[in-house]
Amino acid sequence: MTSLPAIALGTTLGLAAGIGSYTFIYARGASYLTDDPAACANCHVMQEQYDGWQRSSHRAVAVCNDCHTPDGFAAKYATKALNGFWHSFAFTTGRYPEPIQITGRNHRVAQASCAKCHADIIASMNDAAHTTRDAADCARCHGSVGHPID
Amino acid sequence: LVNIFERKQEARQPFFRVVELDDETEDPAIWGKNFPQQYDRYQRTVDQVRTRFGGSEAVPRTPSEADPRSLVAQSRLDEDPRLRIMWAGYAFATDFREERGHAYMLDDQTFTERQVVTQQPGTCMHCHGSVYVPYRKLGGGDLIAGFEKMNQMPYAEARTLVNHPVACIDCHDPQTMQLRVTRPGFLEGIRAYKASQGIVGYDVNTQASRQEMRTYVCGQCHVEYYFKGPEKRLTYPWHKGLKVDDIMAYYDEVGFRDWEHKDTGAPVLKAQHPEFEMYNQGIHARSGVACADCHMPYERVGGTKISDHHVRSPLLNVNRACQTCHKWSEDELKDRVVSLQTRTFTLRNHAMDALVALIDDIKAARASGATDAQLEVPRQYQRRGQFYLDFVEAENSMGFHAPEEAARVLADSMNYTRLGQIALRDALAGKPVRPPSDPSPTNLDPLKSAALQERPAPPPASR
Amino acid sequence: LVNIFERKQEARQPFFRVVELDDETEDPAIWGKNFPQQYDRYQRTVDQVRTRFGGSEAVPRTPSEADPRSLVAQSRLDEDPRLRIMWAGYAFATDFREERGHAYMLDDQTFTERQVVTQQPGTCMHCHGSVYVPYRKLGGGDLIAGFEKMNQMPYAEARTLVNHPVACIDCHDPQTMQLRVTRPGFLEGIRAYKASQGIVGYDVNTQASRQEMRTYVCGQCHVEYYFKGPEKRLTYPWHKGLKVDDIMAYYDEVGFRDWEHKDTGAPVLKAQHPEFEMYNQGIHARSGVACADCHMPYERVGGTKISDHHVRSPLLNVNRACQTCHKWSEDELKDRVVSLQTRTFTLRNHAMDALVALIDDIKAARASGATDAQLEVPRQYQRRGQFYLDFVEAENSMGFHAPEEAARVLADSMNYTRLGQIALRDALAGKPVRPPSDPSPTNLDPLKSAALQERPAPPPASR
Ligand code: HEC
Ligand code: HEC
Ligand code: HEC
Ligand code: HEC
Ligand code: HEC
Ligand code: HEC
Ligand code: HEC
Ligand code: HEC
Ligand code: HEC
Ligand code: HEC
Ligand code: HEC
Ligand code: HEC
Ligand code: HEC
Ligand code: HEC
Ligand SMILES: [Ca+2]
Ligand SMILES: [Ca+2]
Repeated sequence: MTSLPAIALGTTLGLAAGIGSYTFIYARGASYLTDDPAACANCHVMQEQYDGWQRSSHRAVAVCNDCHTPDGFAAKYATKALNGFWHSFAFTTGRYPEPIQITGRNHRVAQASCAKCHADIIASMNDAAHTTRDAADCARCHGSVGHPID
Repeated sequence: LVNIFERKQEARQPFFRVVELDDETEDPAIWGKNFPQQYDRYQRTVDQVRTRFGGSEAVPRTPSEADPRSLVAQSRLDEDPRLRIMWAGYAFATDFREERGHAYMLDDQTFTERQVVTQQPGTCMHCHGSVYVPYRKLGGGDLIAGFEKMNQMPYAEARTLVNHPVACIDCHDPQTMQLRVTRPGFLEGIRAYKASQGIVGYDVNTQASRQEMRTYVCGQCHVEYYFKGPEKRLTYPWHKGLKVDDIMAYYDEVGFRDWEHKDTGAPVLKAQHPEFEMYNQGIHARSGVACADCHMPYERVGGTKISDHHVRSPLLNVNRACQTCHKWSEDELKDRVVSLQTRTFTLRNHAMDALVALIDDIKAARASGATDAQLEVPRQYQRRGQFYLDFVEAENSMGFHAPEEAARVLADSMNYTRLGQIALRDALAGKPVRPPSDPSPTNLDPLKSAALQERPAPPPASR
Repeated sequence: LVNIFERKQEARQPFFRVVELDDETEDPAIWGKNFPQQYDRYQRTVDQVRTRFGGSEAVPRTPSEADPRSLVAQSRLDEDPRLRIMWAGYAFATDFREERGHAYMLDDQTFTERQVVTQQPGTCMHCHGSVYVPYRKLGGGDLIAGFEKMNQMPYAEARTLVNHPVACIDCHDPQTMQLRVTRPGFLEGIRAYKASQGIVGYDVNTQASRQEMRTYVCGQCHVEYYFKGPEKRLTYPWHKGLKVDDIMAYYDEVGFRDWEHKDTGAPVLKAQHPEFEMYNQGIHARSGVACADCHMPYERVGGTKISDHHVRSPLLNVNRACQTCHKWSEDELKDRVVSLQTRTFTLRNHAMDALVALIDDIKAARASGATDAQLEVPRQYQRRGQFYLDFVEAENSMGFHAPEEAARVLADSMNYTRLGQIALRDALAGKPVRPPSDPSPTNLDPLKSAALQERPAPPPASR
């Protein structure tokens, strides 16, 4: 009895890996490794954000990866691989929330990315009122800068 | 994430520390040397601009010995004479004006005619001046001790110890510039409130999040209050909760009354600026939007962003105050506010008419010799209905901070006052009358609905 | 946010034209051949799931000759017995149930006991069946002519002409699949409303935007209505506007009453499902959000997005219905709705208690021989207060569609009913009484506030 779930889990994971990597290649999941936003839109489910991004104030200044991957080669490609794999998996199985919602980790990545480029502008906001408390959550007021609409 | 900013800090000097600030630095001009932009905006709170229901209108007057002010805000008593009837026998019936910018808080308190007709305690100072340093001096370094001392002084004496309207030091830690609560009233009030929610020994300055502090610093003063006992201790009546019903229940329990109504003899209460309490019943509070988000929105100055310290009506600053979150046009946003306010204002007028009618009735009955026994219950209804009405009337956003709640409170107010008129007629006719039931958001009056308050719980929505 | 709608414009769905559809194709199953997904969802409206205040509960019953239904929705009369008092002497007091999915509309209308106690006209069919084809047949190709004919038939006869609940053809053009309004009641009602706004000869099918149509197709039926004159012409009372006050004023003007209240003799009205009217007073309508956005949200099916034709409570589908626009969690969103609804529900109960009290008073006065002259004004107040209450009670979102307006209407209702109780006491005591003033959103009753309704206009906010 107790082993059944384990087996089931094992198979699923194996399957998952299989399917996952299948899409990863087929649906050009590798585009997760490029910086071309059009590549992100290889998945129609990213179309919404892509369309939004093209209308956004950041179109000319930031691509998807500027906001959705952390600094530093290692971290960057770690995140890309992680997202790339899980999103490919989710895409294939269709098991993901509608509408798509940012997860904690990626939300923090995006938040950090704002600071990366806007350090000066937010200097007094956070440093002057510098604080052991949480820094201001940019998306609370600027959630749509990357891609207006939801 | 925090570290990112900490890293940046070492890297950059966000401002030039021209002067050293410490916990004795009272004068905002000195703080202004380090933070010229914030100081500049802070000084602009002298501006007087009127909006449909807010802001304020600069009314010229000839300065006198007793009152040197050459400009005051418009009189609310003249705008709505019914207020004099509601407050008959209380200082507010002699002088009550639209509130204006922070720069005026000290003068307006000092020179209001309400000071002439009554002897006010030093407690008043808590919210009209920079009392942080004075409290600590008085208390020999102990804030609370100083607070207690000043409460018991006559106002005039306390006044001599205070030199500024609310200042930087009242909201900021001079070392870190972090927000902090310096007001005993709020420290104790929020602790009592949290206790009612099952959180004991709450310490706002260590336990509140940054976003909460962006509201709490305002909650230090924009709240309902009363002076407790002979020590005149400033108290925020939040022991049962923040809703009007919770506060009503508290006042009934401790048997507090502000005064006896001149025309009716009812033991009535005065509600005062419950912005914090009402805001907490609204959708913005629920969405984590702070007072400062709307009343001190960020403003770009050169290469950086500062909080606009020109605290004022957001309708004078819609694009920064609202449009970052709401992509509607400025006109549309203004119109949304004014529509919500007009709905509240109309209901408020109906509730005011109802109250005046009840007061007239009791007054007439009294004149024609009705007994206290007969007037007992109608007076209780007046106390109830009047406080509910005043809770919205005294709240300064004309309902915007919590539109549904404002309408709900006015509905309850009207129901209480009309029930008072009915009770009076029945009492005079020798019929039995029922006093108002205990106030509670879900149980308004002693009629049949109690059993129906709740529908049977539905089965789980999953199938 | 506005762009949301643009995006939705793009959501076009390719399909295979398996069968030819024309303006006679009544059976949805045939349409379903071309649009299997929409048809599949459409059929699911048989599901019964209850939410806190909505959805519906499947209550088993033993089918009978007269009523073959084996499942019905819960009885609202048993949930709240006060409804029987409010509707005393009217068919609704015998049978009134929670509404359920579209699939049931025809049966529920046919077998409600309201059909047993009264002789209903063919007019009823307008909103409970697919009448588009039957109307045109009856009218020899002329929709309106057929509508007029069916209105004047007895219900039973009309019933034999109708075969389906609302079907594809009632909302869609068979050639283009574009939305269209097929209901004479709405065609004429919206024209009358637009005329009151200064727009003459409005033709909804050519002049409404696509986003408006996503609401208007629902407005065909989810509205307040009455049967006009001996021809029993279905009429939407929008000639003065959509607010409860405008509708009240219209009914007073044309001197319409649904029935005479059994206990009090008051000439009363029955409000019915004014979803469209209330929704229009709310923030979502103002923000351009359509009924279909929440009740038929887009759903991803494989590569394409379709409108979920399983029309139901959005609380059973929060992520699609709400999260497209609101980033809050599903639980938080549900809780926001239920909080707003509970506030409305509580006020509704207080208003209901007030109404029952007035009815009891008049009933008692009548029993002890009060004259019609004495009861005249109290009855007018009952008519007024009861309609305002029923307008919220009959609206099916328990206030969600327009929370502030719902609270406002209930506040006015309570005020009217209490004024009725006061008027009754004064009339019996031989004192002068005043009838309710003309209803209007900004002028509620004939007291002193008229002059105060508007504060003096403020000076321009620029300096
Ligand atoms: C293989 C198809 C595919 C590609 C290519 C793709 N995405 Fe996604 N993405 C998805 C799916 C599916 C989801 C939903 C996953 C979920 O929410 O569980 C998603 C979700 C996301 C999320 C939010 C969910 C989270 O985990 O926080 C972000 C941010 C995101 N994608 C960014 C990107 C960026 C940036 C690119 C291009 C570098 C990209 N995506 C390319 C399929 C894809
Ligand atoms: C790769 C660099 C980069 C990143 C990452 C970035 N920005 Fe920007 N952002 C810019 C530049 C450059 C501009 C100026 C563009 C202009 O003036 O039109 C800008 C403009 C803005 C503006 C003003 C225009 C507007 O849309 O109102 C806001 C607000 C803003 N950024 C917020 C953010 C937030 C919040 C984030 C993180 C979620 C972020 N930015 C991430 C570079 C960046
Ligand atoms: C409480 C709301 C709020 C929060 C939180 C917030 N901002 Fe802003 N931000 C604003 C407002 C309002 C403005 C517009 C100021 C103006 O127009 O003068 C603004 C302006 C900006 C601008 C400059 C836009 C321009 O005109 O070029 C940038 C960049 C920016 N914010 C980035 C950020 C970043 C990064 C964060 C997170 C650390 C952040 N904001 C957090 C409200 C906010
Ligand atoms: C300027 C910064 C920025 C850029 C550029 C940007 N995004 Fe985002 N993105 C964000 C932020 C911030 C959020 C989270 C919004 C929130 O927290 O509500 C987000 C959220 C998302 C989500 C999750 C859905 C949601 O709304 O929460 C997806 C998917 C996504 N982005 C994909 C993309 C893709 C694909 C691109 C490029 C076409 C892109 N983003 C470009 C800042 C950006
Ligand atoms: C979502 C935005 C928002 C938030 C959050 C908010 N307010 Fe307001 N406030 C307004 C608006 C809008 C008005 C109406 C201004 C007017 O009528 O001109 C207002 C009015 C006021 C007024 C009267 C201003 C005047 O011009 O007379 C005061 C005082 C006030 N608010 C204090 C507070 C306090 C204290 C808090 C937090 C407990 C708070 N507000 C939270 C938007 C907000
Ligand atoms: C020390 C007490 C105190 C604190 C702290 C305080 N206020 Fe005030 N506030 C007042 C007083 C007193 C007035 C009225 C001044 C007068 O009318 O002379 C006032 C007036 C106002 C007004 C009305 C301005 C107008 O034009 O009508 C607004 C808006 C306001 N405060 C918002 C806030 C906000 C937001 C905060 C927090 C960031 C805050 N206040 C903190 C005491 C305080
Ligand atoms: C708990 C804080 C608090 C205390 C204590 C307090 N005030 Fe105020 N006062 C305020 C706030 C906030 C405002 C601005 C909002 C308003 O006017 O409703 C205000 C406004 C005023 C105004 C200007 C508007 C008006 O009413 O004419 C006067 C005058 C005033 N207070 C006098 C007094 C006096 C006298 C006392 C002592 C009996 C006192 N205040 C105690 C917070 C306080
Ligand atoms: C009534 C309360 C109040 C008073 C008085 C006040 N501030 Fe602030 N101040 C705030 C709030 C709220 C913030 C936002 C802090 C945050 O977001 O953590 C702030 C932020 C700041 C910041 C951080 C940078 C920025 O603008 O966001 C500085 C610097 C500052 N204030 C200086 C001053 C100075 C100098 C004075 C006196 C002239 C002053 N403050 C008076 C409430 C106040
Ligand atoms: C930091 C974000 C933020 C700011 C700033 C803000 N709002 Fe809101 N507002 C919200 C949220 C969140 C809601 C709740 C609905 C939703 O989730 O979109 C809301 C709701 C509203 C509503 C609908 C409430 C109702 O009762 O119908 C109005 C109207 C509104 N805001 C007006 C304003 C105005 C005017 C201002 C400026 C004075 C303002 N808001 C500032 C976030 C904000
Ligand atoms: C912003 C979203 C939204 C819009 C727009 C909207 N509704 Fe609703 N509606 C709701 C919610 C939420 C409920 C409450 C459902 C519940 O209590 O289970 C509801 C309830 C209802 C109900 C009762 C449903 C039940 O389960 O008993 C009906 C009927 C209805 N709406 C019709 C309409 C019509 C017709 C329109 C347009 C005129 C409309 N709605 C517009 C969200 C919306
Ligand atoms: C032809 C008339 C008609 C049209 C058109 C119509 N409805 Fe209905 N609707 C009804 C009737 C009748 C019922 C009640 C059925 C019953 O209880 O048997 C109903 C029930 C509902 C319910 C309640 C479901 C439940 O579980 O309680 C919702 C929600 C609803 N309709 C929404 C809509 C929306 C949204 C539209 C437009 C997209 C719409 N309706 C169009 C007549 C109509
Ligand atoms: C203008 C459109 C319209 C007309 C005309 C109409 N209905 Fe309905 N009916 C509805 C809608 C919409 C609902 C669902 C909402 C509700 O129940 O409040 C409904 C619900 C019902 C229900 C189920 C709920 C209940 O009340 O028990 C019955 C039964 C019913 N109608 C009977 C009738 C009868 C009998 C007539 C004719 C006298 C009639 N209807 C005329 C629109 C209409
Ligand atoms: C009560 C009204 C109503 C009924 C009945 C109805 N629909 Fe729809 N339908 C809609 C609305 C609203 C839309 C959204 C149209 C738009 O956005 O322009 C829609 C859209 C569609 C679309 C376009 C693609 C999509 O899903 O958005 C198709 C195809 C469709 N319906 C087929 C059908 C079929 C087949 C039936 C019968 C089984 C049917 N409809 C019954 C209201 C209705
Ligand atoms: C197409 C967009 C859209 C959809 C779908 C939508 N809303 Fe909203 N909602 C809004 C807008 C716009 C506002 C007004 C405030 C603002 O501007 O953010 C609002 C306001 C609100 C408010 C604040 C109103 C108040 O009186 O406090 C609540 C609560 C809310 N929505 C809940 C919901 C729920 C629950 C649903 C789903 C049943 C829903 N909304 C669906 C756009 C939408
Ligand atoms: Ca003011
Ligand atoms: Ca239902």
